Amino acid sequence: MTAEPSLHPLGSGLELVPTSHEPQSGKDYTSDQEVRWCPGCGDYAVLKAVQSFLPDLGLRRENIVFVSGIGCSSRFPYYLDTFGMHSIHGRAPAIATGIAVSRPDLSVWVVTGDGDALSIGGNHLIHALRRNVNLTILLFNNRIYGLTKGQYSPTSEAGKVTKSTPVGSIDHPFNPVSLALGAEATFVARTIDSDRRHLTSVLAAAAAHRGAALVEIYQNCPIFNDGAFDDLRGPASDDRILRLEPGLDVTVGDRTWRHDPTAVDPSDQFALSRLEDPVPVGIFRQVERATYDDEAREQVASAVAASTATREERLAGLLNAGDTWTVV
Amino acid sequence: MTAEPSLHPLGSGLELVPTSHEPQSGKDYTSDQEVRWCPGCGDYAVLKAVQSFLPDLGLRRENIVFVSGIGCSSRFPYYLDTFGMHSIHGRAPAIATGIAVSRPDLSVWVVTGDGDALSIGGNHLIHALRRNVNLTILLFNNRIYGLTKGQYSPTSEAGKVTKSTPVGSIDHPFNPVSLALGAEATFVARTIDSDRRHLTSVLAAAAAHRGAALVEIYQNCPIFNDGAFDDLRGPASDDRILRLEPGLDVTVGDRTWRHDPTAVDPSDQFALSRLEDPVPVGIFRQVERATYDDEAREQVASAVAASTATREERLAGLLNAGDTWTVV
Amino acid sequence: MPRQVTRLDRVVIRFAGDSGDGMQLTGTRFTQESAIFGNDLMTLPNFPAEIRAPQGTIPGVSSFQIHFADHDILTAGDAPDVLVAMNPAALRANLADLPKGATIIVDTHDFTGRNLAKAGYDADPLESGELDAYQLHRVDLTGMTVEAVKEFGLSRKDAARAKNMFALGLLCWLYGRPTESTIGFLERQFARAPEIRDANILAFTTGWNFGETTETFAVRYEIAPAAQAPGTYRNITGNLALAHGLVAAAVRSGLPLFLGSYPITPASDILHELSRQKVFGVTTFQAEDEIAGIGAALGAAYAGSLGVTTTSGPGVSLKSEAIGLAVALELPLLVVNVQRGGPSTGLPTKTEQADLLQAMYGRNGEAPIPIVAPSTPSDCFAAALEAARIAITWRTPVMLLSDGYLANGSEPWRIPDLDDLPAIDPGFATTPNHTSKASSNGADEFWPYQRDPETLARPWAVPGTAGLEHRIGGLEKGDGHGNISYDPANHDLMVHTRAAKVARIADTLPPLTVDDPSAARGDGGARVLVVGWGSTYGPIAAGVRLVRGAGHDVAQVHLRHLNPLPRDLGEILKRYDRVLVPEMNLGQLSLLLRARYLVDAVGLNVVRGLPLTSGEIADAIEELL
Amino acid sequence: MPRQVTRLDRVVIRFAGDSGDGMQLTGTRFTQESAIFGNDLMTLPNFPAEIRAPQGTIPGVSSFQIHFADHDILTAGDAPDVLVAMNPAALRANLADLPKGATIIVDTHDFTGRNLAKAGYDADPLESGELDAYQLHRVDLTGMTVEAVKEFGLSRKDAARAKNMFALGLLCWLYGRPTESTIGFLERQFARAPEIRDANILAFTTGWNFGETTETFAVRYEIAPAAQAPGTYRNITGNLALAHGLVAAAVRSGLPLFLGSYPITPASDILHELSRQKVFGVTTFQAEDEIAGIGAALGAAYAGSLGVTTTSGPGVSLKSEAIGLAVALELPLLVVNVQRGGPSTGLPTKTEQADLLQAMYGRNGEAPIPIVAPSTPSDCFAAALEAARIAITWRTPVMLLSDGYLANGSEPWRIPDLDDLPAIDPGFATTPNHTSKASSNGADEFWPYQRDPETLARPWAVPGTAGLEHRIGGLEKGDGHGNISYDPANHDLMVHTRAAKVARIADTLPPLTVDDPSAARGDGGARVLVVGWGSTYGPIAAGVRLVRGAGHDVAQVHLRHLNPLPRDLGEILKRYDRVLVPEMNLGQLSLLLRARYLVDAVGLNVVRGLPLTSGEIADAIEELL
Ligand SMILES: Cc1ncc(C[n+]2csc(CCOP(=O)(O)OP(=O)(O)O)c2C)c(N)n1
Ligand SMILES: Cc1ncc(C[n+]2csc(CCOP(=O)(O)OP(=O)(O)O)c2C)c(N)n1
Ligand code: SF4
Ligand code: SF4
Ligand SMILES: [Mg+2]
Ligand SMILES: [Mg+2]
Repeated sequence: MTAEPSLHPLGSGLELVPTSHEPQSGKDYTSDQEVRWCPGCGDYAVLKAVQSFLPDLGLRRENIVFVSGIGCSSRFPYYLDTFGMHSIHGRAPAIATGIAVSRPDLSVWVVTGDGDALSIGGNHLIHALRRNVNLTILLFNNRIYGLTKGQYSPTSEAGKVTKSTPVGSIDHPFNPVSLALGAEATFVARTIDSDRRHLTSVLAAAAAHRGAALVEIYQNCPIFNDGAFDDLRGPASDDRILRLEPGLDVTVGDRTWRHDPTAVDPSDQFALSRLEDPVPVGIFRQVERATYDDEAREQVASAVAASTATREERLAGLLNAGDTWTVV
Repeated sequence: MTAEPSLHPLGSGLELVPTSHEPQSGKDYTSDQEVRWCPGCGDYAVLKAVQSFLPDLGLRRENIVFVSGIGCSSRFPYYLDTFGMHSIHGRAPAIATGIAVSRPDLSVWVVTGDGDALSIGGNHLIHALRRNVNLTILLFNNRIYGLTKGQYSPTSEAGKVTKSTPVGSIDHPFNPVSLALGAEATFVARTIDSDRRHLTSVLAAAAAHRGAALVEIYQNCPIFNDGAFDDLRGPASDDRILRLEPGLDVTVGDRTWRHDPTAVDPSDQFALSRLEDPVPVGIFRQVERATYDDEAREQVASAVAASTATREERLAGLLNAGDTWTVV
Repeated sequence: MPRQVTRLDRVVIRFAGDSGDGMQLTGTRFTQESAIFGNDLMTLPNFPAEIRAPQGTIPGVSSFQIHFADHDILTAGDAPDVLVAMNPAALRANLADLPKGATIIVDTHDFTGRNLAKAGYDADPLESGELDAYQLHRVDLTGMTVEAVKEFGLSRKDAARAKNMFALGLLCWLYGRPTESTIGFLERQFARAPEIRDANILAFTTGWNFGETTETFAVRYEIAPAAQAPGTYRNITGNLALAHGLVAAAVRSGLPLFLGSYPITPASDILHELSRQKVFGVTTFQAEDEIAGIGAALGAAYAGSLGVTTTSGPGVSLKSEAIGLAVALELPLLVVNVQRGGPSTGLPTKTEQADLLQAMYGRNGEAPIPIVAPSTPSDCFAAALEAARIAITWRTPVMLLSDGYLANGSEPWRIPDLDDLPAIDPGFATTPNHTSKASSNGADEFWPYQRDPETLARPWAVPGTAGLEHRIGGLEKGDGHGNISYDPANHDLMVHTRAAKVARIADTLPPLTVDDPSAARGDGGARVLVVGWGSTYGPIAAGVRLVRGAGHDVAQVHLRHLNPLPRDLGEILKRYDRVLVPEMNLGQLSLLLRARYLVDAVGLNVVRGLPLTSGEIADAIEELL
Repeated sequence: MPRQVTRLDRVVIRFAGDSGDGMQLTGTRFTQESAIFGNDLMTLPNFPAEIRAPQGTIPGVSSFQIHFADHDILTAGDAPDVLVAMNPAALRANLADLPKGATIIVDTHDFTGRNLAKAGYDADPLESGELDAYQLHRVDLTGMTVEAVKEFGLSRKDAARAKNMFALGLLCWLYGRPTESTIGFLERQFARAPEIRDANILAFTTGWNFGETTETFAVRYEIAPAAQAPGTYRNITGNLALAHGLVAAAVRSGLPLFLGSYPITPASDILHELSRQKVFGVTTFQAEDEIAGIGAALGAAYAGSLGVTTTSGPGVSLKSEAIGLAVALELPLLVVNVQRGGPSTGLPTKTEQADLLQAMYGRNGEAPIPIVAPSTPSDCFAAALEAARIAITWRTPVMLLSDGYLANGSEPWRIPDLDDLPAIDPGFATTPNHTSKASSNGADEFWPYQRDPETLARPWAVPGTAGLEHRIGGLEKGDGHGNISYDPANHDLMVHTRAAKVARIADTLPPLTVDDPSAARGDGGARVLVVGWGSTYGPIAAGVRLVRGAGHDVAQVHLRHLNPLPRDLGEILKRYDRVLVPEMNLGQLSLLLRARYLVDAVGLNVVRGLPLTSGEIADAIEELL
């Protein structure tokens, strides 16, 4: 099934969110709660990046909501001075869907981990993607369960020795980008905790996307999976990383093509997602498609518009519908 | 991430299942329970096909287990005279995983519907596929919830009017084949209820596959979604259907290649899965990769083999391990 | 032909046929006509879990029972006076429920060898004499229908499908029902298929005429209208009343309604109905599973909607963890459980009330939630409003416990005046509520867990409210400020506070109404009290009437609030020597009453997937007298 | 230097420091040495939910308490006699728990301005006089450690990390602990990092020598070994004992063990431990979520394994629907709930026993399951075996209710003789069990729901058994043959039968042991009975001792089986005037006892995330005397 062209031109992911007239700084987005990750945790870098990036959006702070599941990364909302919910394991995409569908004036973010999003929450994630709910989803992939102290996750490499796999894991891992593309996602990107510039640019594009935007963030867990992405860091990593840009010529196997994240057919983007050496980072896919929440609101709005009665009058009409009789 | 070559050559999906010396017929696989689908339901055709096909496997009937979830299609196990479990909604892949991992001598089948497998059970399905558990999964896709009387499903087309979508569905549907390929599946095929020959040949390949084999079966629901696949039936359908065969030249957009279900990189297979006109049926992907259950048993077996003690002696050793002291 | 007319005060008719025979429609139309005629009535549909179980078999039988009367009635009837059986299986499946002497009308057309065998008959019961104790009417309904409609050139199959309308027409004649509404209905229903429309109308009128012109039926019956309070009425099922109640709650609270749901029998119709009410600003989200359904509803509640999730028992099991989160978050949320037969998948299309203790205790940790249960189909409307009032006022998830009988059963409902409906005030927080040490001029901070001193409810501060940014979650929160707290004393305080909050709802409950005519006499009177909840109301009240009719005193009280229990219940229980608790479970309310009040409540516990009968309740009462 | 030696009968020491300071290891080693020395002991670890909460803060404090004695003891101690505080936060977080006069040993190194501020101190408590009521020992543990190990050329940070071993050495000297086992442990633990190994060993011995050579501590203490029954002992935590019990059940039943689990605190260690026991034919499957975990375990059980799933409260919520399926399928399955603070995510690392009613009622429909609860860490072994015996014999899911305190607490365990462990017979069905009408020579059909007349258990017929092919599922099944049945009377029968099956387990339970020394006196004796379950055993027994020590009579009975309740419990309750039920919940066992026996049980309900104290229990008893 190829993605259909969008039914009507979509706007920005944030176009219905009220903007702020006050200048903002990262400090405005910093809550009074002490940050409680381990020293050296990659989550710090992402938090800092998000705190400095949010002011650029120019939104009213009270119209931003961060929803998370459970995991180290899911502590994220506590540290941002916006509205936030630290929910239950794996369910953040579902909860965020309710928020996004019921409130077009909110910028809704989901913060999740590789266990939260891909293990217990895998189904909610793929359904949010296919429905294209207007959410920005940050998936902190440290390839381990951090909070529960180091069991392998659905992105851990086969053979990994962890607390629950003393002689090595035998699970073939998910590739989150491939999975998302297979699940009809309209925006899929990958970035890395340590590269603030890249991270910020991907976040900017994700936030601007109208629809579900999945950003996989490679994140180091120094305690339980230290160095998982070390070869993708620093200058020496240049030949291990492929920085995707629209128009870049990319070669996989014996085929070369020009990378087009806006291509409606995701096949080439999928082919890129299978690359392991070098590892592509950047935006794989960024296409327009009607969002679930816009359409849901549109259905409601047109029903409401079709009636001139007050809500009370309509209620009286509803209760008195069908075959009635009157006793006097 | 490209699928790795298998760690050791894999055998057939059924090689550890004892075979029968008695000649079998479809009647042997027919239970004494009355079949209770609606007249004309596509499930009848699939049941007949399976009942006539099972004898060809030559297995001992008592070593076959059918596990299903909930839905019209999930009544399937009641009608087969094998071991069977009609479980709860969406969970059949998880239950079947426990059966397959603990018992190499069983041929384990999962019967599920588009709601059961892709809505409530989506996560278990994609995890069974990535783990490559030795299961044959029959996904009856009628693009509707039959048993609950006609709500749209994750495979219903956008705009569909159903009991729960009186002004049309706004969900973008899953393509089960794309989703499976994104979820690291090793065997993915599609067939249709009315084409007994094609159905049987796909089932044969799926059963022979060692690992998780997903077979999407287009199935007509005459009551709530009649005719959903009518244009893929009968002689007139020839130009609407693309019958995949290994080595067939296939063209998508401006690219033509030779279809190779055994290609380790699933990208071309994925590209095929996006085709909507014609609709490809047949085997998209069929590659070897170590199965979760074989490896799990291998880890246990080598631990057991490394010890010469009896189980009782080992237990005494376990209980007496660590720092002990004796009071006399 | 002039016919003898016999006056009756009440009749119970059961229409039974194959799943494909349209018995539910037939029953619903007969009901509608009786309602318009002015009888009091109650109905009980009963259908298989399969969409179309194999034709002609016992499991494929679908039935619809209606009890209608010239006085107010309380149940759909213990046993039918009349059985309309469209095939051998329908006869066989229902015969055991008929008292001797009852009337049986059979469609003879299907009494062929093959069909008799399918139904498990060795011999034709119409001939074997085994129906001698009944008043048997053999009518070739199918044959006459096909004959009547042949002018329209329908296929034989299509023609035969109108036989249910023939049967309906005949019964309408027999019981003097008005026919206009059914003809109007058929005109609307089949507006786009004129032949089918006309065939059905003709079958219906032919059935009526058959009664009028032949001599098969020697007597017609008349059941006078029941005295009803003035007002406008409609016949309504529980699921529809519940959906209307939810819409009314949204209107009366001024909130948008957000339903997150996953289809499941027998709750799906609430989703279907609400998906048609977009004009009220209702959003329905058919989720990927029950967890996502409640998750989205909770998200919408957080964002300021009236969040609702509808399901049945297996779905509640899946939602338990998220209900616990709602308890911790202290957000308004309605969880509607239309109970069905359990455990596990159980009996999806049958009724039961075995999820009460799950509603009370089915979550990890101390996670108390209020529970409200409607007692009749139409009462689902008011119960939904009451559940919404509690959820919004106390910022808490509330369980609304309906069941399969209420869901599909129907009765006349006096449509309320909008002004009589309670107004519900969401009372959103709009300003800071706490004064920091640093502040010199009034509240300057927002504390999400600073409570209303009266209700103990916390503020509902929705995103978009400047200055009220805050974070909440499922970890234990510090009293007041709501930040994560691992402090032992705080946890003890919060656990006790959450319990106290729910307990305080009892302060706002009206006194219970004890139905005890003997109490006024002042001579001691009734010694036995019957306590019930939910859909057993009708059977219990009918059973109590039977006992009173036999000259004994007995009292009845029915609970709408299961948690918290009403404040006056303990005192009421003490007034009686014996307490009987009839339930369609193994004694769940009994357990709560025994534990709370140390009263030796006796259970009548029958778990058949069907409503209790007034007869068995009367027997149980009499044993205690 | 010769030192005065004081003899004590018991001491409670709490080691407290930052999460990164290795307090759990320090406490464990001290425990091990005390065990080997022969003291009776119990331990209580306490750590934050964060992996590493911010260094130096109150939320980052991790502690380990050990109570050791020359006689048998029952709890980890209400209040520490000695606090070892590695930084200001550790001091501040624990001070409130210390009785006046207690000993405090602080590492002065971290009492700097910044660290004091992080802990919320305005002034240095070591100087401010606020510790005057305590025996304060200021020791620069870190400084001395760094100094001692400098020869190994470690970084300052690595060197400083050995300070916990210095502290351990010092305490070992102070309480005359044997040191060999710790040195041996360090040798094994750091075998691959010789500098670290040697630095730790040196820090440990330097700490010991510091006590021996300086005059900081004027007194050494001696706690004589406790009299213990002959046997081989080891110190064991509840999670480890539980895992061993599961392995033992597999060995004694001859079944392979299949664990389907999803990690969750505080249950994950059972998964970790079992994943290391492949040599027993144990398969561990880390599933994608809790539902898949139990699903796979149920599948494995169907296929003939001992199926187990381990989790904590939130996971049980998610598993409810699948437990209901297991009830309907009537297959053996162990569901282990290591309870933690709730509701919702609650307090993941704290203990609680608020999931009892969830275990009883947390499923849709009438879905009774047996419940077994261990009472001490080492008792988890026997309780796991008992749960397996019940599951296998009655073909039923069983809930094993441990909790966070049992899971991580430890005590000496007398290792049982294998021959003393119960043998469990899976008794697989191998042949047809029913005679069809057609058969003339014996059973020729297999009926999966034909029950054992004594236990009411159904046959366990695993795939691969020729002639026993059958289908089961979650829909209601016909009695005996097990085919789908919608028959009302059958459903009532099955609901009652499933309940009766679980009730019958009580026939095989041994009589309860009532601890009531006064009963023998025959003069009436105790009037108050204390009833408990699970991990409150120790605190209750200790509280009872306190009351008896004060000269009063009181009786105690502790329940291992919560469902069904033992047959003799009702009669026992009747013997006493007052019944006290202390629980770490709002009165869950109380509710069951009140409902079942109409006894006016009084609850002591404290929900702090910590074990009850013997002191508060003694107070509650004395109020009832
Ligand atoms: C229902 C439920 N199951 C299990 C847990 C335990 N748990 C908490 S976080 C987590 C996994 C965390 O892994 P990930 O999402 O990768 O986050 P990380 O800690 O690595 O950032 C688990 C298993 C839980 N809190 N709730
Ligand atoms: C936990 C739970 N939720 C919901 C249901 C209701 N339910 C039963 S089958 C079904 C969907 C069936 O659709 P599908 O899987 O496509 O099967 P079909 O009937 O179309 O063959 C639903 C929603 C249930 N039985 N259990
Ligand atoms: S455990 Fe790992 S992911 Fe979690 S806070 Fe520590 S470093 Fe970060
Ligand atoms: S409802 Fe549809 S899918 Fe279900 S049995 Fe009937 S025809 Fe088949
Ligand atoms: Mg992670
Ligand atoms: Mg379907």
